[in-house]
Amino acid sequence: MSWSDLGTIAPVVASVLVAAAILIVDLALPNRRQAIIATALGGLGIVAVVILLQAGHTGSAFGGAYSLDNLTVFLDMIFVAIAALTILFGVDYIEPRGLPIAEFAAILVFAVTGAMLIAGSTDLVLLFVALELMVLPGYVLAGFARRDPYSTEGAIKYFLLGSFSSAILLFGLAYVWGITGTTRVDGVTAALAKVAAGGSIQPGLAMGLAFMSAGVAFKMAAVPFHYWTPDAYQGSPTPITAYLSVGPKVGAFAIALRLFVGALGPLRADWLPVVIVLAALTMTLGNLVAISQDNVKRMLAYSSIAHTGYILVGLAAYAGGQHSGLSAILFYGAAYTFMNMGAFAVVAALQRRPGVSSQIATFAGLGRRDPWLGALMAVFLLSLTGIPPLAGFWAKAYVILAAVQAGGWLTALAVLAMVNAAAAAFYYLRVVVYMYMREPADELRPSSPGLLFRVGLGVTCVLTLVFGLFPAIAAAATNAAGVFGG
Amino acid sequence: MSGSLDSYLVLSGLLFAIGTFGFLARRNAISMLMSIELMINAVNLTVVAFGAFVPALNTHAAVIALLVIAVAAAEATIGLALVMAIYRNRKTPLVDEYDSMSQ
Amino acid sequence: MTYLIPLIPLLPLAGFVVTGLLGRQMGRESHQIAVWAVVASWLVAMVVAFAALAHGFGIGDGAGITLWNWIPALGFKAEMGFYVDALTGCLLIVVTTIGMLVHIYSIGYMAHDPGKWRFFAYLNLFMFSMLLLVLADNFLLVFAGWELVGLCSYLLIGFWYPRRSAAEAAKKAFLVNRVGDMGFALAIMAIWTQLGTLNMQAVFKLVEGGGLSSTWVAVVALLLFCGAVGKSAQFPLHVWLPDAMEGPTPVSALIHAATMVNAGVYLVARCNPIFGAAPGVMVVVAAIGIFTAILAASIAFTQTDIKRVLAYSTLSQLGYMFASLGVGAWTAAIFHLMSHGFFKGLLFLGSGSVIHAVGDEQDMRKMGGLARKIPITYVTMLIGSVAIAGVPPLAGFFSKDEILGGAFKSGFLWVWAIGFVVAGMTAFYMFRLMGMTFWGPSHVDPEVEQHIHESPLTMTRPLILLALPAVFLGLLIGYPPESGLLHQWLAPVFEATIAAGGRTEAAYSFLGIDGGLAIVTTLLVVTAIVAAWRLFGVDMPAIGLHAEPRPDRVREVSARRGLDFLYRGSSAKWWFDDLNNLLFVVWGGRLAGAVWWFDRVVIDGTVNGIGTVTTQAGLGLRRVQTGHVQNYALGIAIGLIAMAIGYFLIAVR
Amino acid sequence: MPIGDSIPLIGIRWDDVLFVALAATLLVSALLVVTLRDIIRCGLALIVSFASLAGIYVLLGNPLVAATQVLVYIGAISVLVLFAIMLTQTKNAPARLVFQTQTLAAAVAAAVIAVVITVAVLATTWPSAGQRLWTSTTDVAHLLFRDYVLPFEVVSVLLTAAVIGGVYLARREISGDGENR
Amino acid sequence: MTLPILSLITFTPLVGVLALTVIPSRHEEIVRRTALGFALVAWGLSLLLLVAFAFGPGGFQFNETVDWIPAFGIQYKLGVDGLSVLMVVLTTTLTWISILASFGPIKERVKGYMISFLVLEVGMIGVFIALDFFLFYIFWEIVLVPMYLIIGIWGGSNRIYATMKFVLYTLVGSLLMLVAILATAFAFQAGHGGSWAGAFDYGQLQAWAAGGHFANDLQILAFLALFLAFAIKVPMFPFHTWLPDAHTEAPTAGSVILAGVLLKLGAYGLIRFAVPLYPFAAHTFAWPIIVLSVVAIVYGAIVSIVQPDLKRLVAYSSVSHMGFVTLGIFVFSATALQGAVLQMINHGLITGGLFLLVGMVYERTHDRTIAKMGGLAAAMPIWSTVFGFFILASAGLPGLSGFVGEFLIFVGSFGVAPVIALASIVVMVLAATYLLWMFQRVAFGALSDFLRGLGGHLTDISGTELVTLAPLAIGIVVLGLFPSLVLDLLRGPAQSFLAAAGVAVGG
Repeated sequence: MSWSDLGTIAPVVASVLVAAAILIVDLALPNRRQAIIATALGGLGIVAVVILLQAGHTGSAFGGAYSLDNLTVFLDMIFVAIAALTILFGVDYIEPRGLPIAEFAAILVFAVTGAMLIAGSTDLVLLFVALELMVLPGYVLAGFARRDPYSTEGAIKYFLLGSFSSAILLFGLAYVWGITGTTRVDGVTAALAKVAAGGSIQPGLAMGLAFMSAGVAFKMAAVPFHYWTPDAYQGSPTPITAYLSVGPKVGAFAIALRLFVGALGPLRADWLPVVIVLAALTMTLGNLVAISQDNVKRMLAYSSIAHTGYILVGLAAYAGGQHSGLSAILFYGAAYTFMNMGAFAVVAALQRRPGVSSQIATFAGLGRRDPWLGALMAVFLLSLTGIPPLAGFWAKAYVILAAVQAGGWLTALAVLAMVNAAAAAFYYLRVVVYMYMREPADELRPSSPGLLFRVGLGVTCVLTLVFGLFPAIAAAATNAAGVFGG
Repeated sequence: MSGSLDSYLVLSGLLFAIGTFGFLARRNAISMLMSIELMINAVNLTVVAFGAFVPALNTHAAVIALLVIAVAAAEATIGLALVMAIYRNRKTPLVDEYDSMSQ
Repeated sequence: MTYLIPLIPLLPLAGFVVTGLLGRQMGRESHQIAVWAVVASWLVAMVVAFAALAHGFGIGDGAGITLWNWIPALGFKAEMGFYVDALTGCLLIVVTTIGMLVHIYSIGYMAHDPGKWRFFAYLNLFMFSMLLLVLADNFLLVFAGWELVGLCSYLLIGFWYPRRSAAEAAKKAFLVNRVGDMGFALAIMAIWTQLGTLNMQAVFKLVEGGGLSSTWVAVVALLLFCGAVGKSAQFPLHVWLPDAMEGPTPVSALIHAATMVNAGVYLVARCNPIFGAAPGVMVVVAAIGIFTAILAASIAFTQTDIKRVLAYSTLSQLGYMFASLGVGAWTAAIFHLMSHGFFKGLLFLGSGSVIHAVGDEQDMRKMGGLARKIPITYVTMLIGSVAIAGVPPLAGFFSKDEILGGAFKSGFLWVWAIGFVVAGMTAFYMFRLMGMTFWGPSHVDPEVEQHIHESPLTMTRPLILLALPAVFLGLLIGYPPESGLLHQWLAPVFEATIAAGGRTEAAYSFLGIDGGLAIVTTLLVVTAIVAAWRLFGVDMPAIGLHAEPRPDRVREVSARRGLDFLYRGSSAKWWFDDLNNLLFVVWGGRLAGAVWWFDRVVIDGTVNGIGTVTTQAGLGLRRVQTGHVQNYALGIAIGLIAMAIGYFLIAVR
Repeated sequence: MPIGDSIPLIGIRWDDVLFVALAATLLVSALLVVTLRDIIRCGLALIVSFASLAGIYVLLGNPLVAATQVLVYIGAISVLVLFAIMLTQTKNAPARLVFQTQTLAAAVAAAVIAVVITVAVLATTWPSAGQRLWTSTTDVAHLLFRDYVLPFEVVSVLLTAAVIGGVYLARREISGDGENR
Repeated sequence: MTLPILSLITFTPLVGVLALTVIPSRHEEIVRRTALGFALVAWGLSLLLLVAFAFGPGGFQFNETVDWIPAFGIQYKLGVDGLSVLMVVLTTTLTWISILASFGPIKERVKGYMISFLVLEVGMIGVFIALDFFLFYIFWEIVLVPMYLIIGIWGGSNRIYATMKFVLYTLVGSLLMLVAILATAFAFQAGHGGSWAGAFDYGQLQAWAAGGHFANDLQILAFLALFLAFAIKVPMFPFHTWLPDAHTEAPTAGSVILAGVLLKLGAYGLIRFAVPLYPFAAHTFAWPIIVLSVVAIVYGAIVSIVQPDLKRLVAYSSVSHMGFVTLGIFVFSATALQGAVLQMINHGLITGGLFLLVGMVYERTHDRTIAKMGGLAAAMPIWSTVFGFFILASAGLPGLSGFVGEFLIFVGSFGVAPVIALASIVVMVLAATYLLWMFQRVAFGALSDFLRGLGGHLTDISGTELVTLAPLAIGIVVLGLFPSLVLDLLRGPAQSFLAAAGVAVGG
């Protein structure tokens, strides 16, 4: 370890310090929520600055366990943004329910620290440990409303299944390690390149890959490893659902990028069929079940499963030989982050007063009751549907472009994705129908969210629009970030 | 027998399977937690076995095993805390009674 | 002179526009502009017509004027242009003269109708359309006029739109016409694709030069004839014309007797080079024509509505004309067209006067003995009846005689034979009409009877004016037979076709076959008239004729075995309306209903079915999400096993 | 110590005997963990299996891991588990029905997984040295603080986070409505 | 630098949207007038475009090109040929008419409505002038949302079903089209050594297609995807069932735009993209499409006959009329193509007018059931006269524009195969049947009990309403007598269409 190593992982260090600072402020200044929020947001701002200072630089630290490249910077920025947005949305929700903000913010920052570590990990052990750092606080967050039976139920389901899958993933990692003889990604790549050249995969390696794939598929909520998603999302406090729907998911795709694209890259022709099947199953099941949901949170949970499927199309395109699939994944991840968080945030805004359900009936007449909130929700939903010129459209377009370029089975997959997207319009637009085309059952007062909340909504909305109107800007970043590893 | 990597790996595999069975079959949250511990121990056994037989992995195996044990401890902490929390709400540790959200 | 031609249709068009837009505001005087527009048009038309006749314009050397390039598409061209030759001239005379008289007549007839302005606007529009049809120099423009006269017919039949039957009849007329129009439209397409032009003179030149294969000539001729059949109400598209009598009587006179229904005859005559080159089709034309003639005459026997009798009579006479065209007696057909236009116009206007007099009653069984009460109407109608019956030397005699003679001499003996019978039938039913209406005891409602009065001068003057040509036209232009004025006029139009047909017209021989036929026919006509007198009565003190009607005898005759079927068939119009009703209204309606069912249940059902299946699949799949965490874990375990097997398969690949 | 490598007369190696004994203990106790009716006994069986696993680690020449196993698993985790059991066992808790309705399916799935692993292991040629190697604790320490220092630090953060989260979740609330935050 | 008139036309309504967002929604009258004002400005600009457009030469004029996403060669590229100009003018005309026609009927959420309409106009104009395949797609999708809202918020009782059906149907097609667009661009890119430059540029794609460089199997798949998208929009049998529902439930102005412009988007797409870019596939599928078109023509007419609802009847008649358009496109004849475009315009004018007229009755009676009507000729004489006029135009009366378009298609297809004309010409009778029968039941006869019950509400049409109808009626008459106004503009586009479509024939 050296100072330069510390410089390379500076964002992570800064992030840990932010978490510590929050806890210290909480101890030093009890009952001063503004101070805690200011610390959290200010700290995240500093972290962002630190990340941006790294932009353009590359390097590795700790003997190659951690590498700094454009991908790291890009993902780190997304994670910081996720954390900041979650705090912006969370305060207004957490407070009325008498839950502690400091713990909320600190645990969240810990989780995001894990995610940021994943982004830079080029070592299997670090990857696993970082993953655990990301998901363990996630379990706590899911159960954060600990007096709420739904929250704790969702959390324990999430936890049990998550640990189960962690064990599976770990088992797979152990075998890959045992066969390749190294934990470093580049070492694994080198070893597997020999395997790929030699042409035969040992059964032990195949089993390891299978366990590993299953574990990663679980984290990204791909079918048939998705079961935890609806219950965990529905049970969690809504702003935390917003976080869970993007943070761990983008994190899981970061693992996929580092692990499958990085380490397992030489074997990509072998895991391609698996990804194709997963993608097809995931988007189809996600959409089909989402159609029949009456609870918006749960519907969005299934929709997030479907989006996993679309992102997997990008991964498949990469495996099919199109490097542009990687930037497509990143673009999708970024676009998805903002539009999906925005959508959950609107749900959270409605649920600001305790006791308001996330049933679709709650949205009846929202467009008239609260025009701004309605319009924002419409923007997010249309973006999720994939209507231009919004972020979601370009996200889909890039993924599809990559898949079409790859050709063969992937073209069929692209067509399936588009058919799915059309079916998805049904349930997204159903919410719009309720907002604009139905009268509310009982007149709810406009829920005028607080300033922070509005800032958060504004940011997500503006980003959704900017990504849509000027995709070239974001695409430049994703293209750069898509080149990593080797 | 004890000098063959295979026997340890098979042993760990059996342990993993037993853990899986417990996780799938037991109703009690703590039982499931214990099953997961069995599975993680199976992984550790694998790691240590690899270390014991593959020279290049020898030292690494111990480090990895230690880290895994630590992670497992953290996981157990969270898990047991969650069990306590939900027990307070539901007054039962039986997981199959936690089904207020489904479909 | 050519610059005058566009004025002929444009004057009525201007009248239509002005009357249509301002008529409502003009109130009682709303007819003025319309009538004057037609009078002006008539004046111009007369100048143009006589110029054309005097110059003897024939194919290709008529007076033409092109206004603008109407449809200048890539690969298609149709111009807005007019062309006048002798045939046009004849038609112009008939159309504008009768049109003008009907306009004048309508001033009185429609005086008290609140929709008078509308009526005159429509009449003007009709004049424009009819003149467009007659004057057009290309097929597409003819078609335009063709459709527009159909529209006017629709508007005028349905003029009293609150009356359900009027609205029905109007629609029926339009639709049946459109069936024929399909053929016309296809003919135009065929002409364009085969010849690359639609200019009629150019087409005729090309056809005469053999530019069209015999198959295509036949196809084009047949398709054109389809259009003619629709417009001129020939079998099997004859069903609309009797119903068209729902319109005001001047309309019946103008459109449904004297002008529009002649359009089909005009079209065939105009296209004589095409038809002349398709002898097979000519036989069809003759057959359809003569069949319609006898069919309609047989129905006219038993109808009791005065206008319907005249309508069937019109059908019958139009059948004559087609028969004449079919046998190659072109000039005779035009001759009959002209004379029929005048006397049938006269008869219709007369019947309008009668209806007017008896308080809008059209059932002849509720008339009788009107001769003395409305003398001018009576006398003019009598002249008309004699003319149509074919009694020499009135107009009808000459024209009909030429047709029958033409058929006989060109070897179409069967046409002649049927035509001969129809001549007798015509005389019979016309005098049946006269008897039931004007002679014998009155059956008029006593209350109405007190108010019976002769029509105003605006109505009777046209009757008198029309009676003159009904009497003298034959002598004027049809004598001597087959070489009279009309023949000289029209010779340039038809001579080429006749020559191409290989038949030179034998000179008319008074003492030969022609005279013999005329005498035989006249004898038959007279016999039929007398028979009608015996059955339906007559009362002409001036020449000492008197016979009481014998309704008992009529009943007895019509009840005879063999005849009772004919009687029932005739009065039921040979069930054509019922057949049409069954075919098109009942079965057609069912078909449309079935198609709609298909649309809702099968096509839309499939669409909704996909939606339902999707939703159901979603509902089914969501059951997997049981809420029990161990179920989820089992699912994951199974997924894990599947994935392991998958990777094994990949590994051993 | 002058004890032979193998049992006299029978010729079976001592460490084989030891391995079989430990492995049998491990599997049996693990099976008891997942099958016993009384959850406290399950916990105790878990301790036994942990202990036998530690024995195997020793057999594999890795006493450091074995020691950690004893300290962390038996010393900390198992005790934690037992406490949790005690806390969540109400007197009238249903003692019957320890198993899910899907026990049979679970057994089949577990058996298939066992077969999959076994087959894969046996069918694979491992880069094995063919003999057990002794792990030097010093080397482990060096490696841990050289190559693995970042994961090590991360694990410490992880434990911190876990403790904070665990405390938050498990903390008994002061009053009915908890803190006034 | 020349005036970017195309961008001006396209984004004038967008400026209007921004202006509307500033105006508080309680000032409904100001909102209405502002929207109308901007629509009229766009209209004026489009007329200016028509005047400035150079007749004669083929190719695109007023081109504007700005790089948008250079990484993929996606451009903001606009340009018009005669076809586009006509469609733009049709769009701007119908838009202001629709907005004006909504003054009375739309009383709720006026601001949102007007915003939707102006956004809709942006999308529609954009579709017609985009010369970048991707930009075209974007505008294509933009159209969807405002229409979805217009039907869904201001529509009739079953509006939600209708609007969802409309959106899902359209999306299924358009998303597959996206795949096809990307596949095409990729094929182009692969053929240019991996350079994306021009991969979405219409001109370059077309030139590449003209060179026969697109592989046949790509053509087949891409064409099918595009065809599905466009066929749904047109709509062609059997993808038409969204149309009756959408029309029936949409507010009057929505129906006008839907029939007047939205259906044209599909036909335009076929002419501009589907055929010229994939000539081989277009020829391969020409006959099946011709058959479908003829089926649509006849089928739509037959189903129209038995419709009990006025709007539904007009909607099904659209299926029949638009069948002519697809027929005209796929017989690959200059005559028929010109007829098809003329028919597109005619259909916009005529059916737009019919929907306006039906809407006027609905405003007064709150009912559209034909069976409840009767005797309107006496109660609303001017309305009935105008209605009759539009009905006759729809029935293809010579002298009015509908006739010319249909006839050109007939002639063109007769030249290709007489059997097509023979099969489809029955519509002359069928159209007259459903139109006149409907007219008879609505206008003729005695005033129905239902209408009598309305008493004084049954007023004849107002001056404003007449203003909305007048331009359409004038257009119908003028184009009927002087179709050359349109046909001359179409010479170039028709020739280049045939040249592009002829590639596969030549080799």
